[in-house]
Amino acid sequence: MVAFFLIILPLLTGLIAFFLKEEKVVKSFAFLSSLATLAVSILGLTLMKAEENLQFTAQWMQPIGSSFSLRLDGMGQLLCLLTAISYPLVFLGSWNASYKRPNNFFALMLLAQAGLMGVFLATDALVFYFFWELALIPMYFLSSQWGGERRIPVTFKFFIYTFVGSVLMLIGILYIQSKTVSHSFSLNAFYVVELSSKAQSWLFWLFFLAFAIKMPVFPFHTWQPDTYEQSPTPTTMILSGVMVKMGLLGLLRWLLPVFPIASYVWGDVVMSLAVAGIVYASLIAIRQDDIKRLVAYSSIAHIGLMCAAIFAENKSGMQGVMLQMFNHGINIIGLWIIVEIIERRFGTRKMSELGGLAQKAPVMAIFFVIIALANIALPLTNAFAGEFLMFNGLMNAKSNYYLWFTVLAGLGIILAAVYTLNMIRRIFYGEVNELTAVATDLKLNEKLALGIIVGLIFWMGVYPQVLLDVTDNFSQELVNKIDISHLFRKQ
Amino acid sequence: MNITQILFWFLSVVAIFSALMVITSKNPVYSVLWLIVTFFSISGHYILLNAQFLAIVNIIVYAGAIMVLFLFVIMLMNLNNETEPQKHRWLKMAGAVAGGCLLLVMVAALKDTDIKNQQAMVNEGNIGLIKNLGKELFTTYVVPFEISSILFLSAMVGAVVIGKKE
Amino acid sequence: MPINYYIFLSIALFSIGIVGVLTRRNAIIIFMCVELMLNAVNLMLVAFSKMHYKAALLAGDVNGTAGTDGQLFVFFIMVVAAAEVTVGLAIIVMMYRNIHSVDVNFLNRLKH
Amino acid sequence: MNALIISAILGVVMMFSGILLKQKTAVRNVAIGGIIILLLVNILEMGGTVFFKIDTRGMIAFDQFALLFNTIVFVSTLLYLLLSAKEIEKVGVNYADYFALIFFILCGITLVSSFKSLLILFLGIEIISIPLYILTGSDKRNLKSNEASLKYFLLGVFSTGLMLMGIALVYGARGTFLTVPDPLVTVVPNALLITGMSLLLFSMAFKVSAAPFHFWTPDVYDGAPTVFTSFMATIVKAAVFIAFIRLFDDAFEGLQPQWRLWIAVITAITLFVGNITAVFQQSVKRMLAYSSIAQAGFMLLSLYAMNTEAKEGLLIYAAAYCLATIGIFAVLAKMNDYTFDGFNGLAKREPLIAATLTILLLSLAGIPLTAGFLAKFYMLKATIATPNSLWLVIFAVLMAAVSVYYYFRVIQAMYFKEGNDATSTGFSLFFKGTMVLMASLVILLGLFPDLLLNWLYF
Amino acid sequence: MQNALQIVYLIPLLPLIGFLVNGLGRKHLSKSLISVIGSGVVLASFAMSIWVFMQVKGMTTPYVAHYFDFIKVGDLKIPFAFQVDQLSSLFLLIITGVGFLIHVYSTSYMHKEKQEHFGRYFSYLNLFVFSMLLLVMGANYVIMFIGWEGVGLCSYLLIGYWFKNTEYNKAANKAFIMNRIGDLAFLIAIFWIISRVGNVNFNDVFAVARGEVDLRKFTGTDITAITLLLFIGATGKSAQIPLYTWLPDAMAGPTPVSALIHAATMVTAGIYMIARSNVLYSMSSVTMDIVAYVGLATALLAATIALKQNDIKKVLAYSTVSQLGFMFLALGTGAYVAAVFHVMTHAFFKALLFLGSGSVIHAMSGEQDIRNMGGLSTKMKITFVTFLIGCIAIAGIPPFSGFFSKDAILLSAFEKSPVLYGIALFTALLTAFYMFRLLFLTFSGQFRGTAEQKHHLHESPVAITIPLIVLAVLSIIGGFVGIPEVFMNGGDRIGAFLAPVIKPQGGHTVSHSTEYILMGLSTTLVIVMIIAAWFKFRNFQRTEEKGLGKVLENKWYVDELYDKVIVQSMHQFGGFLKSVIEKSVIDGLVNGVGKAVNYGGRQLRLLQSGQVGSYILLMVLSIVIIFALQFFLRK
Repeated sequence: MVAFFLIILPLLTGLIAFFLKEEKVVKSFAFLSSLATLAVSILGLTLMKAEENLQFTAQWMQPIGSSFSLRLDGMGQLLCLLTAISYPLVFLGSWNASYKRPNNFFALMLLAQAGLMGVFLATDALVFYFFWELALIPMYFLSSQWGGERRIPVTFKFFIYTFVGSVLMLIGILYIQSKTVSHSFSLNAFYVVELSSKAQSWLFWLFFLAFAIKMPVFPFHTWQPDTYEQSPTPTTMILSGVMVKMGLLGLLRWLLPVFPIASYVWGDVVMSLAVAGIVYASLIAIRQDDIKRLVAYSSIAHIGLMCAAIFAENKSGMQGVMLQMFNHGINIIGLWIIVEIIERRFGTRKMSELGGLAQKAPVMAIFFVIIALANIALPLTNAFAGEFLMFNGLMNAKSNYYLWFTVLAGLGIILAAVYTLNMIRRIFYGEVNELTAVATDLKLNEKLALGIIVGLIFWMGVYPQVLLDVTDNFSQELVNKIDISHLFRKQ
Repeated sequence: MNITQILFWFLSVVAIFSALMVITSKNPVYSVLWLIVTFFSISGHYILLNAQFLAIVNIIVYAGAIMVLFLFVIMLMNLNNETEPQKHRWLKMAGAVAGGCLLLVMVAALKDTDIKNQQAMVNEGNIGLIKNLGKELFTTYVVPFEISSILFLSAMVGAVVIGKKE
Repeated sequence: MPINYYIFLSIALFSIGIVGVLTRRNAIIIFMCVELMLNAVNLMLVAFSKMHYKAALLAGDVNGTAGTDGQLFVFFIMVVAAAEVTVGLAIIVMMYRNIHSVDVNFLNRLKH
Repeated sequence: MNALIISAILGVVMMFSGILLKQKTAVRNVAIGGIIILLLVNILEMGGTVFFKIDTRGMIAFDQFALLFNTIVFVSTLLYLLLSAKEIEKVGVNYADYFALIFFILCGITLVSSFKSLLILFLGIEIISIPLYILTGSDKRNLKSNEASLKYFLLGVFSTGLMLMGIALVYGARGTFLTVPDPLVTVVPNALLITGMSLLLFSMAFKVSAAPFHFWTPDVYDGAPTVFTSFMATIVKAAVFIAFIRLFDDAFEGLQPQWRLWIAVITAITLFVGNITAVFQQSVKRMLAYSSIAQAGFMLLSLYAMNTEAKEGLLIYAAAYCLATIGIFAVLAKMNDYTFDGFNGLAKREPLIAATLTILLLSLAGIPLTAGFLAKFYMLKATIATPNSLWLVIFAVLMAAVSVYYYFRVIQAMYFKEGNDATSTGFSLFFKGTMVLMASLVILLGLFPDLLLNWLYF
Repeated sequence: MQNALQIVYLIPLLPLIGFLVNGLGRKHLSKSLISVIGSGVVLASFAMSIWVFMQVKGMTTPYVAHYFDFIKVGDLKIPFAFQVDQLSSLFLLIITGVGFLIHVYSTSYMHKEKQEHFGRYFSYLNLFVFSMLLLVMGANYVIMFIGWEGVGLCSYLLIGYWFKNTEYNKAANKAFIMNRIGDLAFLIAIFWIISRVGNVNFNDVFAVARGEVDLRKFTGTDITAITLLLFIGATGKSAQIPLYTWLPDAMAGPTPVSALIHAATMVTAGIYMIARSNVLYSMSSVTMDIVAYVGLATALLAATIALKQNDIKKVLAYSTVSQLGFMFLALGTGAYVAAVFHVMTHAFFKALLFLGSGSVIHAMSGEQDIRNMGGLSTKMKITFVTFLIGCIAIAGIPPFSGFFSKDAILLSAFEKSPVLYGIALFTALLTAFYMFRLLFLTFSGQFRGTAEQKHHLHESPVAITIPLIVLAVLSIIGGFVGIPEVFMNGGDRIGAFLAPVIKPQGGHTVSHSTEYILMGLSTTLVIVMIIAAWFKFRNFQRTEEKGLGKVLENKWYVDELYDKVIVQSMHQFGGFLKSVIEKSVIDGLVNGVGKAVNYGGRQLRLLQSGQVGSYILLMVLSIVIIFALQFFLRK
């Protein structure tokens, strides 16, 4: 039941929100709804842990072998929690921003949340695909209606790009379904389907393309900086904080377990792409002047690391990815909140036009520094444990080039320090200029949102075990599923 | 080489020649006339195949009604040879070549079918007589017959809609 | 008479009709060429009907009605042709009323 | 059978209603009433109550498939009339006759959806085509309309010639016009049969505007009055498709190796031409013409696959495509400016219309939760089940992605661009209601296709 | 009584609390209260450390306090645990002791700061002490790494403490990033260890290394790789070649910070780490050599640079680098104890020197260029005397502390090879020379500053002088914990104390006579150097440096080299990627598809010519083609 409510709650409230014209009303309505969702997801983690609560199945499209089935496994728990947490934060953080036609804005936001939840919960390929698109459409409308100057072409490119990926994935889904014994779309049927290694190979790429574009992995990332730059910041928060996790979840739930052989065969290629992406994105980030673009590229680098760790195919890597999926979301949302504040206050995102904010807005500066340092995985902040485990996973990967991957990915750490510290320096330190001289410090709601985020940062940083326990079983099962050593033993 | 064959060849030559004249003659009126000749020769073939009913209908309906209609229209617009400008030469050539190719491929396709040594029964076999056809038409084919009336109806309505002055 | 002769004859007429359609610009002539095509088809149908009749006879059913349907089809073709002619000529006349020409090359307001 | 006869009668009734009734609204209501009656009797026939028991000597067979399709057609026609009957009256003086012609066309559609004999197919196609020539040219003062009508006519009769040649050859090979010849007549795939089959294939391809026989489509759809474009682009096209699939399923199933490849090629070309050409159009009407070619390409997949899923899929596709396109055309007909810019800022002035239009466009683009997605889904599913046809599927979905491009141009214009208020006449409340109904139908069908398909199996 | 060890967690916890209190309350607490809290917590943990020290003395096995599992994945367990043994307790004393003095010093030195910044400063200092304690108390490499990065962060924050000054912030970034380079190596070493051992607890790792656990084993390459990587980490933190250039720039921070972080404690973390993993290092001679050579090279290079620096703090900074080099030399030659010993003494006298320089700068109202000083000895007696003591100590004149530790190092160098010894000695002489150059330029001769600087000159207040005095005393007597065997049997108490952690290698191979000769030699030469310096700089007039002098003044142009070769090229490359690869190649491809589709549409459109004739022609042609293919290709 929990699983069902996680979807239906935002869906219904989203539909209702269309009809609440008054800005204050719809704003608070959306906020309350997101809080309710959060409560539900926390329930799912604590009181209603029982399996029957976490599963939901309904008859649907029986003839073509599909059924509306959801399940809240470890990863699902984690990502739903992330989604549920980020929404209140986003609303709270951007409370002072005002939009024309607010009812549409918040309604679409909530619909997107429903879509995301669905993607994270679906255990039926068709349902998964449905929600995959359902999450995309509202995002597209949000970005190109409330976005920046070049929003229309940019977000449209984003849409087409991801759409191409997803339809290719649809072909893959259909093919596998036709190969399953029961001609069903259910996840378990997919796990046991017998595929020739040749078929696995091209199916692997069909699926991977969709996920790679979504994450995004180098070189399929070019839509991302533009979109992040052009979208309204709340949308960007969801896009970068939660939506990219769709791709990772796809890899973990729909790619590796279904095509273990292909994943093993192509693992090196994917890892090289991912690692190349880390260095590439970091180097570009160093040269950015626009804060949004900088954060966007840094996000590409982080995602690259996660992707690489996934294909390390060992438990340490997996757990690291789980942890990082959550923490990356929290951190980047924190960053966006401050970026949004800065943009709203000073009307610019150019670091060259800012500076000296630390004198005028010390609280903001402190929050930003903490979040930024968390973003570069300083120990005792949340990202450290995750990255530690991921690197450890890379180091113990089956690939022959594991050392290279680790070292190159490690360059990312250094470069991350470079651009992050420069960003801090150029925005907050130095003398004030006429633009920032009039700066004011954070408002209460912003303090609240950022305070929560910082709290999470330290909690997860000092005691990451909380999350690791949630996903422990899942990762273990996953690793067992994708373990193909028995194949080698045969020969 | 009996009389039937002679007739067959004669009619075929006439049909093809007149058909060629239809598409080559500049003046539309001539084309119409040549087309009528073609129809007559085809009717001859029908008679040869002992399909008298069709032969007659062909002459009455086609050569009679339809072609006269054409003739009227042409006269009404008094189109004569100078009123029809020529197509570009290469387009003409292309058209002719395309048609020729079509003829070639179809002949080549059909030249050795497994029915090539079958015969079409000429000047005997009475299925073509009005009696038989009528019986069939009003028993087996009555539904299509009625349907064709709907067709006529719609054509009539259409003609009215288009033709009526506003 | 061997059926091939009839097949080739009607195909020839048919192709001539097509050539006409391709080479002429006068809408009426084009239409006439189409009529020529239809007649070619008719001829072929009749020939086939007699062929099937003969085949049936050889197969041994005397006073069978095999092949009648072919000739009846020809009849229906004529019906349809007549209907088409009425409509077609009406359209051509309407066109002529408006642009005082029946040259299909002038039909180029709609393109791309 | 009910539908066939009733529709013919209704055609006559409409003819006279023009003379007897003076108000346009009365005529319109008669027409709408007539279509409702038609729908009811057809549903009754599905239930098993046949008013007219006529022995057609196996030339016509009203099976569940045909009847279900007829239902779809009548429902769409009903919605079509509800939305754009007013527009029909605007076209010309003899509006009653237009309704009459529409009913005759419906009669022809019932024929082609249920024929078992080439003769019936031929007659049905003609009964559909001849009124269409007229309707295309019905806006007599408009040169474009005339031109479209003449083009349509010339090309149409040409393709009829091809079709007849094909029929003649098939007859020569088989000695019968029935599409399901009795097993005694042994059919070896000889040259005669294959040639005839190919010619039929071409002429049908022409009727469904499949490349490279599609050339008439853009011009005719563009030139014809928008209301009638809407009708012929949706309902008629779907009907011909049903005829197409029936023909090749019944008559030429044994010859699949001979035609499957060509269908595949034609499908690919159609998808390519339709989608790519639509990208660059400036007028929404013309874009929709090309998009109808593109959609035809997708429907052709069902012919290619030719299995149960394909047939079910074709029904869903027909429904989805008709609903969506009719709705879009209905709105387009109310626009003063047919270019994309004509839609600028529609969302601000008419949020409801814009929303419904968006849903319909999404359906055409094949976005999930809409019937359009499910239709495409069925097609792909059917195709992927057939051996080594992956290239076609991938090509198809890539083209679908291209189609998103031009459908979304409209959405962008409506929502993200500022426009002046004078671009559209007002929308009546009734119109809005119908649009909402259509949109909800699209969504409903997209979520529960069984609602439709269960009719096939009871 | 074990209970001291049971509450050992208090030692890092107290500074953390101090950090939180000062950090959050910096706006509301009064300066005096902040100072009390800030220094008080450190004093408390100093007391704790002494207590712990007392207890540790007798222990043979380290005490490990396990609190909770920091990370637990599968069979990889990383506990959050503290380990207390002789080595760490010694460092605890140094950190908290010196730390406390510097806190006290700061209370007066930073008094001019605005209140909230004052609070910020002390919270940073406390945070630093906390991280440093974490570093030395961690029971496994990960906890050590946490402290390791923590101190890096604090140094970053404190270098950029005056954040309005862009140059300072750049210096801070430089410090952090260069440390990160080392940290990466450290991390990889940790992963390597995990992949071999399965966890990172010191005891388990060393047990495996010693081969006490049979199932898992290190190969030779493993050891070498791990030790080398750890060493690279150390070069980052302890400012060795090639990662030393951040330390001089780090002098941008307040002087007490330089004293605490960049002289006494943080920079010695590298030495601690290597001493901690001496088991591993002893197993890889390759690494040992590398460590020794790198250390020596750094010592020499830094010493040469220090000769020509004019900023009082820069001189001290380079001398720090040089001294650190000495320590690494010691480590490389296997004299871990000597290294640790030198860490201790160095902590005393270098802190003293820095604080002294701070007092001078304070008196000179911010002036740092020694060419503008001179003759201060009369004005500020205490500072002068303590500074002098510091100089003697660092120059290594018996019986001052520096002598003993440096002598131990030189001796072990000699044991390894006379060449090493020669260079090391030469460096030591340079040290004496530049330190006394500094001393004379600052305190002797005429005053060369501006008039009102002269007017302001005064002895610093008590809060500054007391730490100076204490440290001076320590610098004098600090050496007696490690008196060489030759003088006094069992004099090497520190070695005995550390024995459980660092296995003493057997007695010295050199005979006592040689040892005496070496000591005499070094001492005499040092005195000669000092005299030379006296004659050269007694009365100084500034001259334009040229030739080698200019190169030295510009630090061998190493910074410029790094900037050109690494920073600039990286920027170039990044720009290239941003503007060419990203825009044109990758995105170009993506957009190219769209453009191609558009173009195709434009061209394909033209097929729709509007001519019925051409339509039919195209249809017929395609029919012909299909027929042709069907019938002639099929056959």
